[in-house]
Parts: sequence; C-alpha cells; structure tokens
Amino acid sequence: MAYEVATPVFEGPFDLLLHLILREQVEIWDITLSTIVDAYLGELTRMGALDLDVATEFLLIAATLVELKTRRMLPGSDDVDLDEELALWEERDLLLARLLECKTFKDASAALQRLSEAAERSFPRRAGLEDRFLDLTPDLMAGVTAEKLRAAFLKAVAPKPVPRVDLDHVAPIRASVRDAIDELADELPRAGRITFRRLTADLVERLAVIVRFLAVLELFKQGLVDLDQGERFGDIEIVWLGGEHARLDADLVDAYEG
Amino acid sequence: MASDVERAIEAILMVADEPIPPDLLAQVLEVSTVRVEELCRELATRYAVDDRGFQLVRVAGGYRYQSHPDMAAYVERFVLEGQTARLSAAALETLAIVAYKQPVSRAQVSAIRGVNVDGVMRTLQQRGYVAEVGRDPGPGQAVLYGTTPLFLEKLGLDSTDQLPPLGEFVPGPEVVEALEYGLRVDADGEREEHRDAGDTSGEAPSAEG
Amino acid sequence: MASDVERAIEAILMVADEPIPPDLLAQVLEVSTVRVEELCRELATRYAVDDRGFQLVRVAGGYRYQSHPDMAAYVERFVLEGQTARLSAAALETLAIVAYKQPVSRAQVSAIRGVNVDGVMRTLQQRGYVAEVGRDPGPGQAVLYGTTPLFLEKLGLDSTDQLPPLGEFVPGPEVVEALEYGLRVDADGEREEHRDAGDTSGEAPSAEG
Repeated sequence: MAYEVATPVFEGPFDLLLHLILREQVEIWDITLSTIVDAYLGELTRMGALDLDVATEFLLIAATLVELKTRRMLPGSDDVDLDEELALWEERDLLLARLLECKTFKDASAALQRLSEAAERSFPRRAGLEDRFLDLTPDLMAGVTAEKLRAAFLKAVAPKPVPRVDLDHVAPIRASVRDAIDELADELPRAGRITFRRLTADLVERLAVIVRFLAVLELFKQGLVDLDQGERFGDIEIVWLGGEHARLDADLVDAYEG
Repeated sequence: MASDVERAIEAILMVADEPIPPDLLAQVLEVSTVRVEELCRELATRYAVDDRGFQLVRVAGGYRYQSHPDMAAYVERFVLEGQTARLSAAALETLAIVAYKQPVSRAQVSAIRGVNVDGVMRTLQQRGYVAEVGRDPGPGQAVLYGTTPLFLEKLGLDSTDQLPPLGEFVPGPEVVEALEYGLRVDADGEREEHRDAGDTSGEAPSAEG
Repeated sequence: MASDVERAIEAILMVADEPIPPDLLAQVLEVSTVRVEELCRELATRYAVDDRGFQLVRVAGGYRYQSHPDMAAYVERFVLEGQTARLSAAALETLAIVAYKQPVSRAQVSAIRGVNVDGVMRTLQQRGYVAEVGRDPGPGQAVLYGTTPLFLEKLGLDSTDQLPPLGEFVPGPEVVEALEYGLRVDADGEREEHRDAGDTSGEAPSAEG
C-alpha cells in the first residue's frame, strides 16, 4: 500500500518541500542544508514500513536539493563546467515547475473537499420503484452470461491493496546531519587532518556517507574545517581548524535554529 | 412557514427507502408520536391540495412518499422505456460474489467489494436473483444469501456447479490474509472505509469458494 | 393548478434511484427537453418557496430529489448505511488531478503527485469515483482514467464543466517567488549564507575564490 498517511506526516517529497519553503515561518534563506536533509531523513524514518517507491522519490528530491544547496555553499570556482551549470538550472526549473503543479492541485483538492462537504449535507432519494411497478421492469439479467459473471467475480476479488512487503528486518536509517556533525566535532580535533575517504571508510550505508559529507560541508561553512581537493573527484582532505577544545555545539545549534 | 419538525419529517421520509414508523420519527425529532401523526396528516393534505404528483401515505405501520396513483401510466412508461439499463457493474459484481461464495452474508460480500452492498443486495433480492438461504450458525446469526432458480434460468444453467471455474486467478489464502492484514493496519482513510466490514468475524473467503 | 407533465415529473423522480436525465423525462412525457428543464426549475423554486424539507436538484446530468441541507442533522441518523467514508487527503488530491486532467494515465498522475498512486487510484476506482475511460493511442497504450457520474454526485455538480476553473488555484507570484528563492542556485544566496560565518573569515575561502 502506498505511503499515504495524512498530516502531520507528509504524503510525498513535494508535499514536504512545499511545507519547508512555504508553510514554515522560517526565513527561507536561513534554512540550512542540514535542516532540509534532516527533514527528508526524518520522513524516511517515520515511514515505519518503508515504501520503496516513495522512499526513492524522497531521496531523488533530496539529492537534487543537496546539489542545489552544495552549489550555493561551496565557493564558486572559475572552472565551473558550463554544461553542468546549465543542467543544474534545468533541474531546478523542473523541480520548480513540479512544485507549482503540485501546489495547484493541492489547492484544487481543498476546493473539491469544500464542494463535497456541502453536497454531503443533502442525501439523495434512492427509494427506487414501488412494489406495484416491480413486475414491469425488464429483465435486468438480459445479456449477462456465465462468463461475464465469472469476470465480474474475478474483478471483485482482485487484490485491492497491494500486500505489504515486510521490511521489518531492514534496519531503519538513523542518520541525521546534526548527529554526524557532533561525531565529527568529536573525531576531527583528534585526527587533525584526514581524508574524506578514510573518514567514511567504516560506513556501509551510502546514505550515511552522504550525511557525513553534508556534515563536513556544514563544518566548512562554519569555518571549523578547511577542505582541499587535489583534483576533480579526487579525495578530499579535511583539516580541522577549530582548535583543540572548540566545543562548537552552541554555534551549531544557533545555526540550525536560524 | 413550515416548522422545523415538519421539514425534518419531509427530509427523513424523502431519503428513507422504507416506511418509517411514527414513533421512530417522534423519538428522533423529540416530539410526541401524536404530534408526528398530526404533522404527517397535515403534510399529506398539503400535497393533495397543491396537486403534487406524489403522496405521503401511511403503509405497513409507517409513513412514506410514493408516486401518485394518477400518474401510474407515466411511471410505467418510464419503467419500460427508461430503464433499459442492465445490471449495474456494482450489482453484477455483487451477484457474482453471491453466486460463487454462497451461502454468504451481506457483511462478507461487503468485505470483498470494499463497499456497503445493502442497497444492491436489496435490488437483487427484489428481482428474485438472490434470496435468503439460511443463517450463520456462529454468534452473529447473520442472514446468509444464495442465488435462486430464476438466476440459474437466466444464465441457462442447471445448477451453480456449472458456473465457469475460476481457475488460478483467485488469490490464494496467503494473499487474502495479506489483504486483510493490509485492511487492518492501513492508513486512516482506508481503515475508515473498511470499518463496517471489520465487525464480521470469519469473513476471510475460503479460496475454494 | 399543476400540469400533468409537472406532476408526472414529480411521480417519476419519486421512484427513481439515480439522477434522471432531462431527455429521458422528455422522451417518456413526450415534451421537449427544454420544457422538462423549465418545469424542473419551476418545481425546484416552488419547493424552496414553500420551505419544504427536500429539494429538487440537477446533479450528474440529471434531476433528483434530496433532503434539504438544513436538515442534515436529522437525516444522518436514518442513513447510517450507504454513507460514504471521507476521502483521505491523498485520495482527494489524486481525484483532483484526475478530474482536471482527464483522460489521464496513472503514470501522469504519479508524476504530478511525486508519489506512486496505484493504491489510491485503486481505492478511488473501487469507490466508483474514477473509472477507466480509454487507452492512450500512443505506444504504451496506457489505461486512461476519468471521473464518473458518482463523483459528480458526490460534489453536487451537474458536469465537470462546473468544476471551479483550475486557473483559480495556480499559485500567485508571491508563492512562485518564494519557491524560486528557496531553490535558487545563484551566488546571491552565497553571500547570505556566509555572512554568519564572517567571524572565521580568515579560513573560509571567499565566495569569489
């Protein structure tokens, strides 16, 4: 069965994004990357029984957002690939168009709901024919064959909701950017200098790697680490700048609530 | 100016599909039965004076609207000309379930179709295609339905054994079980929908029907 | 003094169990459809003026009697059965897309909602609000869906033309702007973003870098 529980849980990735951008009384330019990603991860976690299709959609949108966001956070560089830049714009426009469409139908459905509520206050007369006319009615079973009856039965018993796939054995994803930052803030001062590959060597889940990457970006934004990448797609070296006892929790919390 | 009680009587009788006893009306409207009967008589008179094409009559211990006898010729023509409609898809599905699952309770049919089937079942009974055939021995003592000889006659069959076999398309017990599990734990909206089907225990249709 | 045709309309609608199209009434009563529509409007007005507890309405392409909305509280107790469960928000949104985009394939609906809609569409079909209306002539031959007369009845509309125009719901410029801003890729945002990191400017590479 599709994941379709109503509020306060979100029905889909668009729903959540619309909520984040439009309904939260948050100044949108202050939404941090981690807020967005955490919101998406939170939704994924909340989908107790994971619907893979929905989860995939969530991840896809989250990935696009992360791309947009990282593009904004990282310093611009002169050798930006123009094609890539254009592709990103296209992706953004596509996402924007889909969000607008989604919002349109959301509002339309609210109007339908109001119509239906008004209509529901009246009940139709469905008494049907009085007994004295019943004998007149033509043979209602004219044209019904045994085969048609069989087809109707099969249609009636066709499984309606899709049997749920049991995913209880799959460990729920419990990664949040915020937790990752806390971990890194603990780990990095000791390491001093480490490559991203080594930092994530023990992580099995790809999602966990992504989360850690986002945490690194967040620390970079905070000025607590420096990043160095020798070549495109090469390993990233992370250098801790925060000093030995930089307990940055307060700073970070501020940043999140912003 | 019509009183609220009078208007409520009109509204209730308009949507009722069988005669409503005056004491039931009295109870719902919180007035005396005598008052209900008085108001119903007044309404009936009003419709007669206004020369309406319908009447409010007292039959079978209750009140109901019906077409005016003067108009019977038009109603007959409507029935003959208009109702060219065959069995609706809903009615056909319901009939098929009764045919293949009989004896079966109304709640079981509801559970399979996922919607309330009371109206459709009544129509099928009225047409003589479906009839009560017994009672569930279980606690609820639900009425059980089956198809009639008329039904077989219409299909040109000697017995229900001659219904075409269902083949392998019938979901096995594990699917049915998963389905019922799904109905139980589903999202709010779904649960609502199937709630009235939920109170019938043992609704799991056996695979062999 | 009510005309015979008028009375016949009342009588026929009283025994109908679904909205009756005016041309069917016209055919049975041997008058023009225009005349039928005129008379039905007159009857509806008459009931309203007389303050009756019921109404004659045009819905889903036909005429029917229904209880007056004012009387909902009383009537509800009599129609426990057949009451339709509320649609979930997901179902409503899906229904709205089908209503405005019909004929539309399931994949198209999914694309708009951003989630798989197979389950919801099945529910809507089961409840009779949505039905298959054809197939895409294109290569995939996808099944196309549309809304049903029952959907119109549920909304109290005569036809889909009466749906509020979709244009009314297109987000205004301020929403578009907010969304555009939320999804911006350009350097504008960078300045904002890095402002609060200013105290560590020594390390943070400058935006122009």
